[in-house]
Amino acid sequence: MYALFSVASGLGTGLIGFYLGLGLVAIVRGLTGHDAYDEQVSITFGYVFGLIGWLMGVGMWGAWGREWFGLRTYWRKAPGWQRYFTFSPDHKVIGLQYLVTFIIVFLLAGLGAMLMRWELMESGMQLFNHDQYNAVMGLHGILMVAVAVAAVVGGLGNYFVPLMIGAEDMAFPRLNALTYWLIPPVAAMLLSTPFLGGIEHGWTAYPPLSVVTDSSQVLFGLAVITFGLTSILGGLNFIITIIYMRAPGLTWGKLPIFVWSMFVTSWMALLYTQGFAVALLMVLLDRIAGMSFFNAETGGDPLLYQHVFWFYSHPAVYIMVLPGFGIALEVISHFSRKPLFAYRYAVGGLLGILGLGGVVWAHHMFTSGMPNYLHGPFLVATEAISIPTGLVFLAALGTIWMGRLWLRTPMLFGLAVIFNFACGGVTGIFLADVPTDIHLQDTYFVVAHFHYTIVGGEIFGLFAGIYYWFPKMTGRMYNEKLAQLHFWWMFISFNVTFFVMHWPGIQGMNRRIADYPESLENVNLFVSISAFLLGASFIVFVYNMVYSWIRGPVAEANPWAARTIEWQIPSPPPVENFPEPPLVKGHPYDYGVPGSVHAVFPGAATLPAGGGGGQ
Amino acid sequence: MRRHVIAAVAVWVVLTAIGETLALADLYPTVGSSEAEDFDRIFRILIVMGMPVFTFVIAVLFYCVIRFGSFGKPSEDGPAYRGAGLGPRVWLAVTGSLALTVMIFPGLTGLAELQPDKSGYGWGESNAELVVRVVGFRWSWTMEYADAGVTVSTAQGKELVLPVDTHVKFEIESTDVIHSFWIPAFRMKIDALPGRTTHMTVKTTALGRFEDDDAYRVQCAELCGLDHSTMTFPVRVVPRAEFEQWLQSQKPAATAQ
Amino acid sequence: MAAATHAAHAPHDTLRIKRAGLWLFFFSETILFGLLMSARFFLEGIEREHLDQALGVGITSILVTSSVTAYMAETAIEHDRRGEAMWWLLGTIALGFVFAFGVGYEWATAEFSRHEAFGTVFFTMTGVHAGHVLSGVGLLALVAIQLGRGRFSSKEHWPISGTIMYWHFVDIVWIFFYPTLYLV
Amino acid sequence: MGSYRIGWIMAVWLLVLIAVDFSIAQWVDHKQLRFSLLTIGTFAEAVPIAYYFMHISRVWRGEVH
Repeated sequence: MYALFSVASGLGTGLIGFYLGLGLVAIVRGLTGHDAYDEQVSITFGYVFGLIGWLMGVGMWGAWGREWFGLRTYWRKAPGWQRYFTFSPDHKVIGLQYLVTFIIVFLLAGLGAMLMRWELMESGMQLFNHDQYNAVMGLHGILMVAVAVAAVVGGLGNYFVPLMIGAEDMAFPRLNALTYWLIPPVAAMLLSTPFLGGIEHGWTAYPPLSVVTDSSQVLFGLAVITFGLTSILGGLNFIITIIYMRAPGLTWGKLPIFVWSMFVTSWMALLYTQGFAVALLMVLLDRIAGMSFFNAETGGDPLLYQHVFWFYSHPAVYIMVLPGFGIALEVISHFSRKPLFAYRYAVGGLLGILGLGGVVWAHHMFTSGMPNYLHGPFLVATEAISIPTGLVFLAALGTIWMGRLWLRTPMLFGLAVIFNFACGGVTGIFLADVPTDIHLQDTYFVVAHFHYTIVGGEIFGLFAGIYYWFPKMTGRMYNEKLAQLHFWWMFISFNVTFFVMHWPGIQGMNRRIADYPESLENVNLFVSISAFLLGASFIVFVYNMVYSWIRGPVAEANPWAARTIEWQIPSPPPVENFPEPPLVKGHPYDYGVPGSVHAVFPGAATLPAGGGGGQ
Repeated sequence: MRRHVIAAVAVWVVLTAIGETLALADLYPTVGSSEAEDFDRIFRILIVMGMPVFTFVIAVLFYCVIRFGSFGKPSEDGPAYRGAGLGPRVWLAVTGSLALTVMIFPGLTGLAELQPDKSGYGWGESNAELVVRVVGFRWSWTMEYADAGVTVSTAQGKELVLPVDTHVKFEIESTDVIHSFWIPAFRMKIDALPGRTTHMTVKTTALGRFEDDDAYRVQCAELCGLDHSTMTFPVRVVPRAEFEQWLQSQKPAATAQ
Repeated sequence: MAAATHAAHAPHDTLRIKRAGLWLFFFSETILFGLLMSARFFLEGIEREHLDQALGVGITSILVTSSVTAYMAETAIEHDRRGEAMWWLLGTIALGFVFAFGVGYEWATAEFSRHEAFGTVFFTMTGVHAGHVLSGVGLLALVAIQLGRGRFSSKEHWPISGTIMYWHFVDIVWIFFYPTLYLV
Repeated sequence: MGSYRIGWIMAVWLLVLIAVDFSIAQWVDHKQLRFSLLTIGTFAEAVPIAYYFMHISRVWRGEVH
């Protein structure tokens, strides 16, 4: 009831705002002697007003807007599960909102991938025509990018960063809620693009194609700009939280590695996300105002877009993969029962990626026709980024060496991140090297490579995190047998699919095509079948999660005997997180160090902080 | 400890040997130009260089999982190595020098061969013996043999004919959106941009034609909308004499238009 | 709400957190404006187009002066002089409007069209900036209304300080945009 | 610790610099030199605003009240 009311009032005010926008456009256009309705202009202004209306109606007016007018603020409170449908300031509620939303989006976008593989089973057109294929491909791309950017950061990051640093909430709880409630309009806009012709320009939206294509591009642009806002504001919130809200004693040298990875990721999001937004703003202005950023005939330049776009979109892959590294290292240390090896170097590696990440973007443009003198520097910078990445591998491999590896599902997923990224990293060298990239650019080799890094590095990390923290978030235990089945099924079919996919790329199959030469039919059939197996593995996951959340056995507070702060409180955590603020004494990963504790709760009896795995 | 190190190194060596053997496999499409030979060579070098790195990670992972792993809860904690000593510095030095090596060879050296001068784009000298002007449009190509005044496009026997053993320079433009001019058999590609001309040079080395081998095709490699996937153009590489004949045979048709 | 529950045992310096958060927001906006400036240099190099120089220097002086008046308003409220702060705030708002009208006049009389490259960057940069100016004027008006109702004091005036910081930031952006568009 | 005097000094400083920038633009013909001088002039305006008007140092020094 509460839930319904909250969302319904958001929808209502959103619609009012939308039509207000349409009306304003109609009035202005009418007065200046144009048609009252122009699809692109009206949608743009309608969307902006509708978005504000939606946010206000869904709860921002009561919790925030009133303050600007000197009125008393209030929150809509809802009991039980219904609180997940309200504008809630609790970072744990927001974390789960993000996580569930993006798993649903992940499954939808995965369904898109299945349809594409269906079409590509044989040469020639079977399931789709070219137009439909391009629409599905673009939608798969942008939805998966959104999942990769926000699922771990927004979901697990929101839930666990405050818990792991001993804070009672994020620094700006209202801002945090705002970032989540921007997501439903984004999803709605993207999912409605097929009704306006479908985005045929892929997720990269290169002009001039994106300027001359259907009006659905406007929906795409507005959605992505809004999503960028989410990413920036979320990143800002994380940075301030981690700098100012750490528990007493939690120095930078004792910060859990997952928190470090979120910190670095947040800087990336804050620094670079504007690139995508500005690039799409330029496309939008070219489209609705007839401006000339990319029209070569009137002084524009299509390469401008690529520079601005990749200025964000290369760092974006680190926004995607660093949280995966963070979770993997976190899990590997706890399940190896050993301190995280070379902790300082691992942190240095993350910071090194942050530093170098901003100066490598043009390696996506080696064949773009940009000036020749740019190739060398970007080649060097791109190869150099393998050095800080190597430090992450050092930490992982050094930790498992001589460890007491406990091979539960989170650990298996954590190790798989290292395995997959080793493959993705090595194939990256071929793409960083200009002479090989000239042939491989825009082929299935690239497709295989980035699926290895993003899916293999981040999505596997996401699953590691979900299984690892499932008992903490729900208070119940998942089914270990089904989880292991999911792991092996997903791991093997993933590797078969994408390892084989390198080969058609070398052979001359370019990406984003609905059809290909007949000589590549056999390998594509093989890839399609193993891709279907990969897709089917998520049925096991969804069943396990849903069933265990409702009916699973009640979990202990600390089933993994882990030392970090979030495991020292009840599962699921109480609304206020900690009955009293924790005091941090030692390193979070000091397994095997006698008498060491990470955090204590002064006043309460000192909790055994997970050390000495076997008590 | 020493026992484990020796065993893990043995696993690494075996895996590397297997990997390097597999890397010798012929993964590549037909070789049609000297650029393609260079590409295949550099690709192989990179596999040979990258394989030990890859197998090192795999070897350590598998060794640790099999020797140190258990499905039950471990009864004790592992040894508290912190990795603050010499180890990480050695690692940093090794990975650093590996990265530096790849940057210089085959990275920058290959790049220097690829771009002999500021405007040229393609291996080898850019003193082209034949210049072909390529215009990309949605969704096909026009090939213009500028010196001979011959134009080939969809209407007139759609085929890009090139003489063998010749430096060919392509001058590429686009009339609408961004396309990319790519011939898999030559392993070279460059985008076709509206508003500017890009260049690409290849030296053909082998005869071949699209009907026998689809690596001999121009393929648009930059998403350009609806019929992007079928924006192809057959290529035929013929002996020089035959090329001259073909060019002559095209001329009257071109002037008649 | 959660924050309020915990204020008792978590004495975080909330003002400092807000201030740092606002600075990070400015930082992020800097990248946005920086990219727009880069786009201008990418398309046009360091060539200058013909613009009304007198108008340019005029509106720049007005915006910079409004920054001074905004500073005076903040200083006044820090000394609990509400009436004086009110006058400075109203002055700032007025100068902001004059600036916006100046930009509007420049738009109306520009000799280039938005369909060509310089017009594109000029209208985009000034447009995005003017949007920030207008939202700044709106925020200043909101805090002025609350000031009129007697809400702020030397102890608690974060909304005034934050809004005025935003105003200064918008001013700094123009200090960079002005030479980029008019002088270079 | 806002002080009115800082405000008046800054007002003079900023308006003088705007005049200087304007003169550079009118009388320096060398493009690169003009660009460099304007860059310096711009930062000479922006940095004092950030320091004196926006109190950037309070981020690390804390509030003065």
